[in-house]
Amino acid sequence: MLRLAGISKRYGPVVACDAVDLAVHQGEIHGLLGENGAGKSTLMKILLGLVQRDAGTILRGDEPVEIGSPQDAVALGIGMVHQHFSLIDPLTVWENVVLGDKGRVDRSLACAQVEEVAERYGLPVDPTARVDRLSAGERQRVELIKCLRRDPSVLILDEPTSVLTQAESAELFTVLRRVVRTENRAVILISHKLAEVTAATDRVTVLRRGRVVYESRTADTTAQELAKQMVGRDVSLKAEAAALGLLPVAVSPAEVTSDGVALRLRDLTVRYGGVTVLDRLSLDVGAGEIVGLYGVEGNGQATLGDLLSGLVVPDAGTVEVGGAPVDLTGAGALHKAGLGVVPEDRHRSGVVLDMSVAENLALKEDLGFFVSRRRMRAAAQRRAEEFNIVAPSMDAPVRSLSGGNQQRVVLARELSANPSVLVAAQPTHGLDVGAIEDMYVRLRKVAGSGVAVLLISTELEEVMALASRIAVISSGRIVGVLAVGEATAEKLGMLVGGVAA
Amino acid sequence: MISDVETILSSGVRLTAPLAFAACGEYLAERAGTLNISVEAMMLGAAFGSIATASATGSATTGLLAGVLIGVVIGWIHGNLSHRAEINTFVVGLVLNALALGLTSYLITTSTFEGHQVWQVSIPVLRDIPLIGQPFFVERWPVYLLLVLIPLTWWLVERSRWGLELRAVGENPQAADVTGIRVNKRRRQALLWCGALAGLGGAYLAVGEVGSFNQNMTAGRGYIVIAAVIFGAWRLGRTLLGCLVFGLADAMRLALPALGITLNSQLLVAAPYLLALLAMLVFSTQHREPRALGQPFERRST
Amino acid sequence: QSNDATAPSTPATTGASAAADGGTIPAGEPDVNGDGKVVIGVLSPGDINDKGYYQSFVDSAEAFATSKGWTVIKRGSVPVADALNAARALCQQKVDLVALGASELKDAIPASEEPVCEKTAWYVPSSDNVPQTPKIVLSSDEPRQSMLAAGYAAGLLMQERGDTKAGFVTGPEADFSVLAAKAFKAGIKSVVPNAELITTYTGDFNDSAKAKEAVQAQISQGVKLVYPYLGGATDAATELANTGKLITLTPGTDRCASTKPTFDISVLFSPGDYFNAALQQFAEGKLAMGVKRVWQLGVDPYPTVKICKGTAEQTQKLETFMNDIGSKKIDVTAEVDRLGS
Amino acid sequence: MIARLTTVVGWRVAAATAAGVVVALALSALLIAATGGSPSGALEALYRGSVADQTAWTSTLLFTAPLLLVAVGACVSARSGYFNIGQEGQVLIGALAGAWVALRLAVAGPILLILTLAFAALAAGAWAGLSALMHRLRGVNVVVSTLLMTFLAQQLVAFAVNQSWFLQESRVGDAVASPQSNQVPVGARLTSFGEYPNLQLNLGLFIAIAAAVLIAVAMARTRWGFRLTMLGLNPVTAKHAGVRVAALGGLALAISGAFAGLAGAVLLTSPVGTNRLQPGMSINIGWDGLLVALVARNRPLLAMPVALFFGVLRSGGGFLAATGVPSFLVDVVKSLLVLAFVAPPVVVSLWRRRSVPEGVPA
Ligand SMILES: Nc1ncnc2c1ncn2[C@@H]1O[C@H](COP(=O)(O)OP(=O)(O)OP(=O)(O)O)[C@@H](O)[C@H]1O
Ligand SMILES: Nc1ncnc2c1ncn2[C@@H]1O[C@H](COP(=O)(O)OP(=O)(O)OP(=O)(O)O)[C@@H](O)[C@H]1O
Ligand SMILES: [Mg+2]
Ligand SMILES: [Mg+2]
Repeated sequence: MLRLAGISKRYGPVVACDAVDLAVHQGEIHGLLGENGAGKSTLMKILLGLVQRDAGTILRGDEPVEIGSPQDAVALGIGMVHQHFSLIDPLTVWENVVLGDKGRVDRSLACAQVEEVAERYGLPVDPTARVDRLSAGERQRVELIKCLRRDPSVLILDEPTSVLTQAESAELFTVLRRVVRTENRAVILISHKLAEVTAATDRVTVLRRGRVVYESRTADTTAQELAKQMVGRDVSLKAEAAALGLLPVAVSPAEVTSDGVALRLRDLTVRYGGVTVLDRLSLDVGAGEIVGLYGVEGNGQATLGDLLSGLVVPDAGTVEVGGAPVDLTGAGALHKAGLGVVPEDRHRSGVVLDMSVAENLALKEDLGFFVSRRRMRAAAQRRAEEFNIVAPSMDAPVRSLSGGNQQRVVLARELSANPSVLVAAQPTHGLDVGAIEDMYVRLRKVAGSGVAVLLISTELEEVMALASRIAVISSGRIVGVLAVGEATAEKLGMLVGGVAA
Repeated sequence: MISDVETILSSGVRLTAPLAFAACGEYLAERAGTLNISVEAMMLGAAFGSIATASATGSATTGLLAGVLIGVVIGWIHGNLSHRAEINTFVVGLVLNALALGLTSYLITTSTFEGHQVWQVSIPVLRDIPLIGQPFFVERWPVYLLLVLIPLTWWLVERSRWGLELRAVGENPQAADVTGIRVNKRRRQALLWCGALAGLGGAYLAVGEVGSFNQNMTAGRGYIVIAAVIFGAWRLGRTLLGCLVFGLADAMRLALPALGITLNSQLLVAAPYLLALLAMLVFSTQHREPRALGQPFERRST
Repeated sequence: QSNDATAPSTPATTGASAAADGGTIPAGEPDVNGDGKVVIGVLSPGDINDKGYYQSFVDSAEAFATSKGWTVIKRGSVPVADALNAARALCQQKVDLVALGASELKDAIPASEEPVCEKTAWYVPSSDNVPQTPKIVLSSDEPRQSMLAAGYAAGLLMQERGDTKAGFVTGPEADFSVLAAKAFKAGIKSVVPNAELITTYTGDFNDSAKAKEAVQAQISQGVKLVYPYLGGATDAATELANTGKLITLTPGTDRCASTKPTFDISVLFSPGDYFNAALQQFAEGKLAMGVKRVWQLGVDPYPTVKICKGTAEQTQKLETFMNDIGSKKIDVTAEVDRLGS
Repeated sequence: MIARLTTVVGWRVAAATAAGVVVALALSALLIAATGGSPSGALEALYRGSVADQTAWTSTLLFTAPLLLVAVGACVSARSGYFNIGQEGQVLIGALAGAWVALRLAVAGPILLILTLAFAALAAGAWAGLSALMHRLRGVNVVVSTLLMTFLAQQLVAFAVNQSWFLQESRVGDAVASPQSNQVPVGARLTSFGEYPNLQLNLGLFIAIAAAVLIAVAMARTRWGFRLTMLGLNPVTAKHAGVRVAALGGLALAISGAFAGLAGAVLLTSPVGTNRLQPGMSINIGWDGLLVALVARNRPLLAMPVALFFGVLRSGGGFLAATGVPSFLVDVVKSLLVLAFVAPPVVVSLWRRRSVPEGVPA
């Protein structure tokens, strides 16, 4: 058993964890819920020895322990599957798996262990493959294998399903069940998705602003209650249901004011080396319409997003905005043509973390030869008000903003150019409920004002809640387009799996 | 004809040896993500230190060891400045190179040192093999350390746990960090190894090859070593091949007049750098370069 | 001893007196600036610890100055581009005589006209085209003469041993080194007509490792004599030549007494020897500015060539050869062109 | 609160820097004393040679100009993320191109000077641009290629001054020609104001200061500077925002090369050198200029005092050498001082991160 008592951690003025108590028992899956910035990751990093706490005790059984480094954590039987940054691309699977061990490296032993663990948990993977050749799902398996091989008594998973298909997620939870039930380990599952948490966990703890605000057996609570505890107020499960990862209660699709096609993609093809990432992809989005592009990660969405952000030039195919073809080799051509993008990875291509809020809002603007800081700041102030951007000041670096506010900065910038088309790629990734709600409202409003919206998403609930038509992408091509009325989870699932509707 | 080839080969081996030592070190440091330009300082400092020590103790071997130690000290300083205090590694490298050149030149003008040279090994029977006998079996003994150090370096990088961690650190320091590897510590350790080997290379040049020290004795060999690692596309074998090519090219340049051929000397001096650039242009598609090469690591919030 | 000075028509500077053979002698020499002490400032473009050419210049200044109780400020490895500033800085140190170690530093000469250097005498070696000015004494020799004679001496030893192959190892391939090689070759050939000279340019006077490899390559080619016409790399290269029992020559200084390495022929054309003579005049208050002193092989004590352990006959032959050069019986330029290429 | 914190940090950095300088000087003094010299004499010589009188200032400012030019260029490339460390070679290329124009073009006075400077900047800019091109076409690491090309540049200049058809000085009679060019004509030299030994200000200094101010304003106030900063901080976002990444980065590299080339032309045409192209004429101005930029944290205005300080060390060092202390000592002192200036801010922040709450956003 692992118990945290009175753990506190401050980052300067920010209290990331405020006297947190948490008890995890063997043989249970413990859900850890909380909005962005609630302190979940910080807490786990403390458990893992990556961050040192300011106060509190960690007890293993009844013994207080010190965790000064990840090695200490491993020694105490704590293992973690990180969402980001934990596999090293050019290394092989087995090398990644043994990374962080001690003692000499034994390749055949390591391979055997990988195969053994893979076998035991049903996570097939080739131990000698290089990691950069693997799909997202396979990588996730490697992460799990890496963790499980160390035979941890406590296994922490930080948002493990965001990159998985539903089938893969289901598979993962089966594995976790086995881990908990038959091997008597403890699992901490961090998630935003209420559906997942209610379905998969035994106990659940909700953090809000660094404090534990709710703790219960999962069986004794409801999604509704958990949502309320996370957000701190009542949420109607109607409008925000999707945000919480529950299937929507039928929402009437926005009226399609189909006065012409605003965005027309034709035969877009992108190849990397021999791999065809986008395969003659064609899609139309009408003005005032939200089209959802749904599919499992790794099927070309990221490339399409990059293409529409001007980061990738297709090998073939055209993009038309408002009926006129756009020369995709020209820098910023899509932007000039009236296409706004909320990119999938905002830190990579959405904002410049070390530039100020005002500067980030002006990134795409034609500033004239001389840049007036004063005017830039004033403009930023107006937008911040309009889009509810909470920032210490317009001169604060975007790095200091919360994820939701960073995303608002991106959206504000893209919308202030009055685009005729808005591409939103995974616009709610990593956002908390409040921010998601806000994003949904804004996207609907944008569409309502006549802008064509292309919503690229891996969240079934999200596309079903927002889009009027849903196009399904698989292996880089559109395999079907359904009106939201005809779309069901089953149909979409089949399409995603490559089965024609 | 045979003897001409033999001459060039044997000269090439001697000119390659200091490069090869240092290249093993530089290769390892670069695999860990440090583009270490202070390798010149390590070689020069060690060359001076080895002669100064040999002169003081009367033993060339002690001098050689002192050279290694000086290389390690420079590696330690570099490591602490760039992978602890996080000062830009190129600045540190440039400053250390200037410091080593200044300090050794200063000290050589303010004191006098006696020359010393380590002994030569001449392996009976083998030395009589035509063509390769003289070049490979009649050498100053430290050359034979390469027989151990090259495989050892390879083993360290490719097979040892430490090397696995080094590679992880050179490719993706963030990931290595969350896995519990102390990124900057590994990089500092890699620099120590680099210092030891570059030091050995420099010391070999002084107490092995030449037997004395003169101002700026290494004359840019450290940069040649960097070129060799680049030429070798961050593979040990090809890096050493690069050293050999550069060493042999120099040997040819020095031997060709004796054979009645002259070539433009500036072009020949520039050749290693030109070859390294060409290698990068030609092989760039393979992208063998450690992905975090030259980038500092700092644990930071997203 | 002839003093082949060209007398320029320069007006005497205030406070300076006209010398008998033209030029002007700075007032108060040797304490030109009249501060009660004599300070000699030496600038050298090379490594002043090279145990050779550059060092000899500094060493002779030091030896002489010590004997007179003067001070010497020496600065080696002066970048050519820095020459002017270096000279000004010296003047500010209140030196009485600025001496340039080699003509590479000729760009320092304009400082002699500047107020900061007003009260200084200037000594400039000039083996090439340094223009004469009223404020400096030029001291020049003809490198071809020394190299021709060095070749001749080398030829004598080769003849004795029946060798025909010789080597010349030097640094960068520049005009002066090419010319030196050519004259050296001509000298050898005037004794051993079928001799062959292999010239290797290592690119660097001071890179010992490369110099050694060059010598090694020459040894393998059957060279029996090697001339390490080098700087800091001289000793390393010569030591290697010694192990092969090759005939060796010195680049500029008398090192017949040296035991490690050993030399068979000392070629003396070091600026230090000329400087020594000038210092002697300076001490006597007779060193005139605005004149050019040309040092003649076979006429003046320097430059000269010495066979360290030569037979009387060899010494005699060499002596005659040098005297013939001195008396212009041998036309050096023609000889070099005839035999050198 | 924040303001108070920064002043505390500022004080600590200042104190640490002062301590660093003291340590650097103490080490240097120790070295001098250990080798039988006089530390106080050396310090006095440094002072006298650099700022004690007008002559000293003249020589200090002569060195400052090219150092500042190189540093200003280095600021631009460092900002853009296309990190250039090949300035030493670019200085030489600039001098080579400048010498060629000055010695080969038969045009009158000021035009010749302008052409010399322009051509030097252009050639060195193109030289640095090659690194950008290699990066663009084949993904060649810019740091590596700029470093390697330095050595190519050195050989190129050595080649030029050894070929009589190219730039070697003309032969007088049958005297030997040295590996250097002729002196550039007076018309191609930068004017100086004031007479030696009084304060003499060379036009080069004004060019350098103008460049620093121009670049500072351009970086802080223009669209170009805004985009440059964006590019350096996040090239992907910059591309998304419509910046032509390769072009802007390539331009930054070329600009940085051009300033280094201009510095080379200043070395060639101002009295700091001998007005000749010589293989060693860059006298480490390129390396030092890069250090100036780094000490100045890539801010062109801050680079002015730092370049001045480096100029002081250079001219003081020359003077020191004239007192008989080998000038190599100055390189030692300079290296130690650079560390003393570069290290403290990082060390202080490191120390703060360890002791006070972790990870306060800077
Ligand atoms: N290294 C750091 N420096 C400064 N502040 C930090 C740091 N790491 C986290 N924080 C702050 O601490 C708070 C808690 O962050 P934490 O990452 O633990 O949240 P989280 O619950 O994991 O959120 P998410 O759902 O976005 O992953 C946030 O306000 C965050 O901005
Ligand atoms: N630069 C590349 N070189 C080789 N293959 C690539 C490259 N980029 C993407 N791929 C491959 O193309 C396929 C689709 O890539 P894409 O990035 O468009 O998918 P995605 O849906 O965004 O997935 P993810 O973000 O998880 O990579 C994947 O199999 C991926 O491995
Ligand atoms: Mg988190
Ligand atoms: Mg006096």
